[in-house]
Amino acid sequence: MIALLLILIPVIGGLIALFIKNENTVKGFSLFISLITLVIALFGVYSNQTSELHYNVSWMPDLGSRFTLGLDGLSKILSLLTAISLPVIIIATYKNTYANTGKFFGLMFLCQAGMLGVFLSMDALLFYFFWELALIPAYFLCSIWGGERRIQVTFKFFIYTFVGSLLMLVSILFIYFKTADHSFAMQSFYHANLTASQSQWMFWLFFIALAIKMPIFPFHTWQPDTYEQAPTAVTMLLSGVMVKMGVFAVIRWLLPIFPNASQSNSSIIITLSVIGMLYASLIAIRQDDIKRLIAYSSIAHIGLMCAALFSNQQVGMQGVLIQMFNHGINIIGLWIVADAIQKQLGTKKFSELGGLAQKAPTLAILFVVMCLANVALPLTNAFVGEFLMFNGLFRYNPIMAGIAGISIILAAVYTLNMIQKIFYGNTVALTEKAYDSSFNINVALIILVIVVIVFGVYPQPMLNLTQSGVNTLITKIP
Amino acid sequence: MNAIIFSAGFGVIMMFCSFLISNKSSYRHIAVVGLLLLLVVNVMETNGFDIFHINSYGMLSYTRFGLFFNTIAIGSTLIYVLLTGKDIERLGNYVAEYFTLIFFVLCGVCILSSYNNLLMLFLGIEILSIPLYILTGSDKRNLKSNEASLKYFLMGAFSTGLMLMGIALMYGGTGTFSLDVVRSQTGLYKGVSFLEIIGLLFLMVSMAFKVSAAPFHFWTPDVYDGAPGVFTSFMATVAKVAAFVAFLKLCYVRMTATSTAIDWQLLFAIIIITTLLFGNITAVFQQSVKRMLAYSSIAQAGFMLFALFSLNDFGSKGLLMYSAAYCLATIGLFAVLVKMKDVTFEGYNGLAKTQPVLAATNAIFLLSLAGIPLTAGFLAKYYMLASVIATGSYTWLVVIAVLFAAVSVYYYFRVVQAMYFKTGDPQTEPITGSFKIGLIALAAIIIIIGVLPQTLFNWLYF
Amino acid sequence: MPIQNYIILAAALFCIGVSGVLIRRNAIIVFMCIELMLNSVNLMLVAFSKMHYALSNAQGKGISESIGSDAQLFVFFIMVVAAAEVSVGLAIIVMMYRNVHSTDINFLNRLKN
Amino acid sequence: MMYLIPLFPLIGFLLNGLFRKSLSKSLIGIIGSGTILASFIVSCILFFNVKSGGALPVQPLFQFINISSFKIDFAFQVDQLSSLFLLIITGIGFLIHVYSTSYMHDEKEEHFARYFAYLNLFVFSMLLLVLGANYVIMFIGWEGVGLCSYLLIGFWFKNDSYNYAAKKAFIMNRIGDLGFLLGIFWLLSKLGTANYNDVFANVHQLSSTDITGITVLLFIGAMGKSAQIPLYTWLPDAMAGPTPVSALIHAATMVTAGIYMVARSNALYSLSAVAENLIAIIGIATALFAATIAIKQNDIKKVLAYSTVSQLGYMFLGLGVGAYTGSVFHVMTHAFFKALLFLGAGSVIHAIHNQQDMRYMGGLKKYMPVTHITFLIGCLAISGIPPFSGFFSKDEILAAAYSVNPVYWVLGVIGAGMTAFYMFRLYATTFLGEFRGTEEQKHHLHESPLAITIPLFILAILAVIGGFVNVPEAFGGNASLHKFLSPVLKTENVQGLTSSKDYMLMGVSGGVALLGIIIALAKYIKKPELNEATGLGKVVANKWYVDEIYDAIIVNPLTYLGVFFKNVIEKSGIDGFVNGVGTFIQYSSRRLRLVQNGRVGTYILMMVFSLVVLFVIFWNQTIIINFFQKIF
Amino acid sequence: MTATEILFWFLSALALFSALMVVISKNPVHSVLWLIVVFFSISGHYILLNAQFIAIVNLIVYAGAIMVLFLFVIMLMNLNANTEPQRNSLVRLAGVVAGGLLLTVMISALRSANEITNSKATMSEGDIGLIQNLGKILFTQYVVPFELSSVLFLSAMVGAVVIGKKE
Repeated sequence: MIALLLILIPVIGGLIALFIKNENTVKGFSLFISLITLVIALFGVYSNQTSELHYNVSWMPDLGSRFTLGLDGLSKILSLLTAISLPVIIIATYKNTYANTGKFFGLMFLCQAGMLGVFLSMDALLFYFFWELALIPAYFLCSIWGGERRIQVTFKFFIYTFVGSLLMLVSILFIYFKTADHSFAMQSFYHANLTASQSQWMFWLFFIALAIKMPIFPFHTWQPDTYEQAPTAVTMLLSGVMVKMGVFAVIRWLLPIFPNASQSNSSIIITLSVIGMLYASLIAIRQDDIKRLIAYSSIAHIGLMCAALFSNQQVGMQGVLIQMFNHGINIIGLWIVADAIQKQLGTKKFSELGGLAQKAPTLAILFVVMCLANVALPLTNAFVGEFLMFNGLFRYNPIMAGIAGISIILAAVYTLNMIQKIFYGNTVALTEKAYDSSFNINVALIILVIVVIVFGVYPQPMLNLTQSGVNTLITKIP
Repeated sequence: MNAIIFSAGFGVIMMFCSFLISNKSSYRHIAVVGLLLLLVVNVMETNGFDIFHINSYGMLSYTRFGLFFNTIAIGSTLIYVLLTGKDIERLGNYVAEYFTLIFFVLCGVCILSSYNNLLMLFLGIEILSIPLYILTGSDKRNLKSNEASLKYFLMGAFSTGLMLMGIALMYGGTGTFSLDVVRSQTGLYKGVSFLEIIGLLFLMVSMAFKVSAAPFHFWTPDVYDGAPGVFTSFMATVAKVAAFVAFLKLCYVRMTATSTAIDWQLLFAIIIITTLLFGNITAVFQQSVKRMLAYSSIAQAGFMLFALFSLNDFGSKGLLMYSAAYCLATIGLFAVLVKMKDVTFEGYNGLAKTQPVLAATNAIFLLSLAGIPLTAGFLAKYYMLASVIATGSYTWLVVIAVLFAAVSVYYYFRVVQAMYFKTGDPQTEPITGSFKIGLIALAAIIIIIGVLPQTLFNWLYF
Repeated sequence: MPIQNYIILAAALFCIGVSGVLIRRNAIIVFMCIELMLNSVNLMLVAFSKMHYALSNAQGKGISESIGSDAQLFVFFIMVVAAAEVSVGLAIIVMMYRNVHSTDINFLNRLKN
Repeated sequence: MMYLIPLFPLIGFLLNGLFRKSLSKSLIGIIGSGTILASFIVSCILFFNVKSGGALPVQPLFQFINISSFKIDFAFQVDQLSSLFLLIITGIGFLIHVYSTSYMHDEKEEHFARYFAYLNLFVFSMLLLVLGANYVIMFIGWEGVGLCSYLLIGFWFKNDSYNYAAKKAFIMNRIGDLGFLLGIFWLLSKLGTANYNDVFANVHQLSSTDITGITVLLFIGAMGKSAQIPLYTWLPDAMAGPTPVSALIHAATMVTAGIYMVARSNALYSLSAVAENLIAIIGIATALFAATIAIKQNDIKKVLAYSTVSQLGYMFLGLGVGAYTGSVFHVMTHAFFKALLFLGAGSVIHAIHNQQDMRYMGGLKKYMPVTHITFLIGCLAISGIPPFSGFFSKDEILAAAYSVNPVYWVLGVIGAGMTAFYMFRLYATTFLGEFRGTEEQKHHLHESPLAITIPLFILAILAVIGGFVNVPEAFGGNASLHKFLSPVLKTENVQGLTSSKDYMLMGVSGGVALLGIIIALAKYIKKPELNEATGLGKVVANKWYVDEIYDAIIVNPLTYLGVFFKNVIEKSGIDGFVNGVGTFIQYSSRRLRLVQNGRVGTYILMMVFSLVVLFVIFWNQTIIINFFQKIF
Repeated sequence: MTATEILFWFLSALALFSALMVVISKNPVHSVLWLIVVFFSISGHYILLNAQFIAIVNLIVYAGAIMVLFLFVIMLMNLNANTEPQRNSLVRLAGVVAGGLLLTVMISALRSANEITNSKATMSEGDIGLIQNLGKILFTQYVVPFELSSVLFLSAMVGAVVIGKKE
């Protein structure tokens, strides 16, 4: 029931919000709905009763698909992330005004519902449905409320991911016909009867979709543009949660369905991921745009997650699971600051900024904490994840881990560059009249900072949450 | 039989109406009543009430599939008349005649869904086509309409020639026109007849022409573009899927067992790929939404051809699904299109601001055509892809198809972009509230089918 | 008479018709060529009808009424349809002639690309 | 009780950090210094506990990372080694805090509080590093001090060059940290634990490759943190921070972390000859290299900074040759005199209003007597003049070096001479001769307030007597530090020197140091070096152009690579390809639609041709299918 | 060679020749006339095949009614050799090549059809082509298509009215 509610409430809330005209009502209502979702997600996290956590009704018997939702360790942590992120986003962007506020928030909720559905669904076809469903509202959100080049950029994003997901659909269908009982249920998929060459082909079809979503190195070009052009609230949702869909799907579907193929292809994928990490980091160093920098930094981080996943080490997987959460939190924090700066000063170019720390000390401090989390400093949440992931990668191949580790250094370079160019130094003409961040932004950031620190110091609850999931996963993989 | 006779009969009634009743809009109402009646009698027949009990000597055979398809076709026509009936009235003085012809087309559709003899196939195709030639040319002053009509007629007649050649050769090989006569019946015609295979090839080409499969699709864009929008809507949907159903039956009965050595799948694969290629790629650069939809109908045909390629349960179910999804969405799109004063993409700019209901429903129709989940179009595509994958070979064909599906998203979403993300001042004919309600209902049907396809299939297999 | 002779004759007439459609530009002549194609099909059907009649005779199963005659009836229907088609076709050609004073099939060329 | 030690500074950090706008300066100073004092007191108690009862049991706080393949607790461990370091850190840290209350008094309250918050955090991180019972906790502190150094070096964030220095420190440290991290991974993957006790108990399970790999990787971490070649360049730049911070970094915290780590892991290092040699070579090379640079520096803090690098080189030499106690001893004495020197320098800088270039000093002896005296003591101590503390610790290292390889010893002695030389060059230029600054500066010259001079006094005393805790037995001492540390540093390279040889070695090094002092005094009292250096001197003054070389071979190529990736690969390559697909489809759409030329004849012609082609394909399909099967 | 055979070859040659003339003739009126010749020769074939009903219908419907309609339209439009638009030679060549290829392919495919190698179309025996027999079948087995063809005619009629009537 909890699982169903988690999806139902954003859907209903979103549909209602679509038709509310008054701006303040919409905002209040949205905050309320998102908080309810958060409460339910927290209930889900702390509940252990299978009957509450699972929901299973007949849906398309003719197609062998059932409406199966379930909260296990894996989906718990991600639904928590999804549920946390929306209230934070709403708080942080509370003062932003949009044309058609109701539509904006309504679509945000639908997008959230889609993402929750992806995380919760235990049926391949349902999973695919939600996968697409999360995309459509995002497309509209970016295209209607985005920046100047929004139409082309978002369209590219949409088509790109759509191509991937269609290929994934082909793969899902193919596996469906190879399952013993002709069913889309997760367990049937896990035991699908594929020959080596079939699983090889289907693996790649499946993987490309996820690689585009994550994104992995050569498939990433949609990302910086989209993040740059999308309205920041949407960017937060996209980068904080939606890219996790790809990583999540690797864990939930790809690895258990194709254990052999993923192992035999792991070297290629890990190499790509590691190349991507360094590549994205190096590009990030040369960025002059806050949003693009964060986007590239995200590519680098996701690359590490992907590499750790395919290293087939329990440590690495565990790391990925908690890092999905942590990365979501951290990057949302970064976007909040980027948005605050852009909203206030109208620019996101480093070259036009400087010395903001004198004018906006609170923002500076909070931003620095988020940045430190971004570079995975110990006692911030990202450290634990990256520690475990690198550990996994190291067990897979020490040299690869060493090369990938360079990105830690590069991450420090570009993150500190960013801090320095925005906040340090003397004020320039633009920042002369700047003022400190508003209350709502501080609240949102402080919430995030608390999460960052708490889970940085005491990550064990998250590890406990995900441990069982990883253990069952590991047994699937030879 | 009910549907055939009633549709023919209503055609005649409409014909008489033209000089008995002078009020234009009453034609529409009579037509709606007729279609409702048609729907009812067809559903009755589906449930086993045949009013007429005519012995067709094996010329026609009624299957659940065919009757269900009739329901879809008649239902689509009903929705079509409800949504676009008013626009037909704007077209000229022969409103009743147009409805007559539409009923005659429906008669052809019903024949095609239940034919069991090549003669009936031939007659059905002709009864379907000849009214369409006329409807295409119905805008007599418009040179585009003239041109379209001439092209359609000449090429249609040519393809009829090819079809007849095919039928003749098939007859030469088997000695019968009946589809069901078992080949080994007479002892002399065991195994494969070469003549029949050649005949089937001819027949296949002419049917490919009718369903506008490449490389026999060339008439489609010109005719759909040139014909008055209201009739394009009709012929691109009901008439086309009827040809598909006829084609499917032909393939099922004749092409499945021709030989073990001879495989029709390769030819179909080639036709599918060319169809997808021409349809999708050419649609990308179109400037007019109407012409884009014409090309998109070719592209959609490429997907429907999968049913003929794989010839399994998924395929035939899927073809029904596809007909429903495709007809409904296209009818909806054209219903809005004929209200637009400018049918280029620019003409749609900013529609979401001035006509939010039109834009929203249009977006849903486009999503359905593009095959986005939770619309009927997704399930339709799903069945088609599944049918091919179920055959176990030619999976690469599916991959190619989905790549083209992604291309199709490009041009469908250009309309969405124009409506939602661009600013402009779109000019439309006056929009009535009932029209909007109709559109919303149509969109709702599409979504309901997409979310709960079981409603459709429970109906089919109750 | 061997059936091949008829097949080849009919095929030849058919292909002449096809060539005519491709070569001529006058819509009426093109249409006539299509009629030629239909006639070649008729000829073939009648020849086949007699062939099957003979074959079923030779098999000694007794002469069934419909063997062979169905093809001749089909020819009859083809003629019927052809007549209907001609009326519509000529109406369309006349309509076009009224508008543009030409029966050239390439004269109207607005719908393309 | 252990957890109290880091808890106090953490509380201080939180109080000062959160309420930085509402607290008064004096309260801030009290909170800042008081928390460290509290820690110091606790440390003392623990120290005496350890001294009397041996190492305290490991005290786990909570599970940090507990997964099935390994388990890492957030646990503290106080044994002989860490208790010693605790004393140094909290003790010297406290003095520096006190000193800072006066030194930083000119800052605005908000920044003043921020400063103390950072300082407390710094101490907190360092305490974590030292207290941790496993490598992961050590790594947390390890990165933590890196962060704090970043924050403190860039404390005056308005100045961009300071920011660059801060960034450089952090990044250089990160390079080392990567090595450290990989070392930990190696350990974890082989042993499944990072607890010191478990690791050291199970070293025999590791192959020699493993040990070498782990130790070298860990040492890379130490290189970064303790500023060894090639990762030392951040330390001199770190002078950008306020002077007490430099003192803290150089004396009590941060740079000694590397020494602590290697000493802590002596059980591992002693098993790997490769690693030991590497450490020794790097150490002595750094010692000499930094000393050469120090000779030509004009910035008072830079000289001290390079001297630190050089001294750290000595400590690593000691570690490399197995004189773990010697190194730890040198850490301790170095903490005393380097803190003293930095604070003294700070006092000077404070007095002449942030002038750091010693060419504009001179003759301060008479204006600042306390500073002068204490500074002189510091100089003597660092130069290794008996009986100051530096003498004993340095000689212990050199003696051990001699026993391993006399070359190390020779080089070490040369380095000691250079140390003495540049320190007294500094001393002479700064305190002797005539004042060369502006009149206004001269007018304001005065002795620093008590908050500054008292710490100087205390440190001076320590610098004098600090050496006596470990007077070798040859001198009649009882080497009490040795004894104290022996439970931890079990694998020490026991010296096989006779006492006469010991005397000889000490004599030589002491003599060389004295020689250096004399030359320096003789050269610089009368005519201090005021002009820009030329020739080789210029190269040395410019630090052998190491920064420039790094820029040229590492930084610039990477930046260019970034630009290349950004502008070429990303734009034209990957994005170009993606967009190219779109463009290609558009292009083919434009071409393909021309087939639709609007002529019925063409359409029918194409239909007929396609019909023929389909016929042909149909009859030859077996051939076609076979062909494709062969290709794929 | 029997008389039937001689007649067959003669009629075949006539049919082919006049068919070619239909295509070649410049003047549309000549084309129509040649087409009538084709129909007559085909009717001759029908008679040879003892399909009298079809032969008569062919003459009446095609040669009689349809071709007159064609002729009428051509006369109405006053088309003659001069008004006939000409295609360029390349297109003509392509048309001829396409037709020839189709013929080649068809014949080569049909020649390999072994099931009819020894079959013959009987020339004079069998009375299936008589009106009596055909009529019986037409009004029993073929009554449904027969009735439905009325729909075809109706739609053709309506169509002719819709399109042809002047507004």
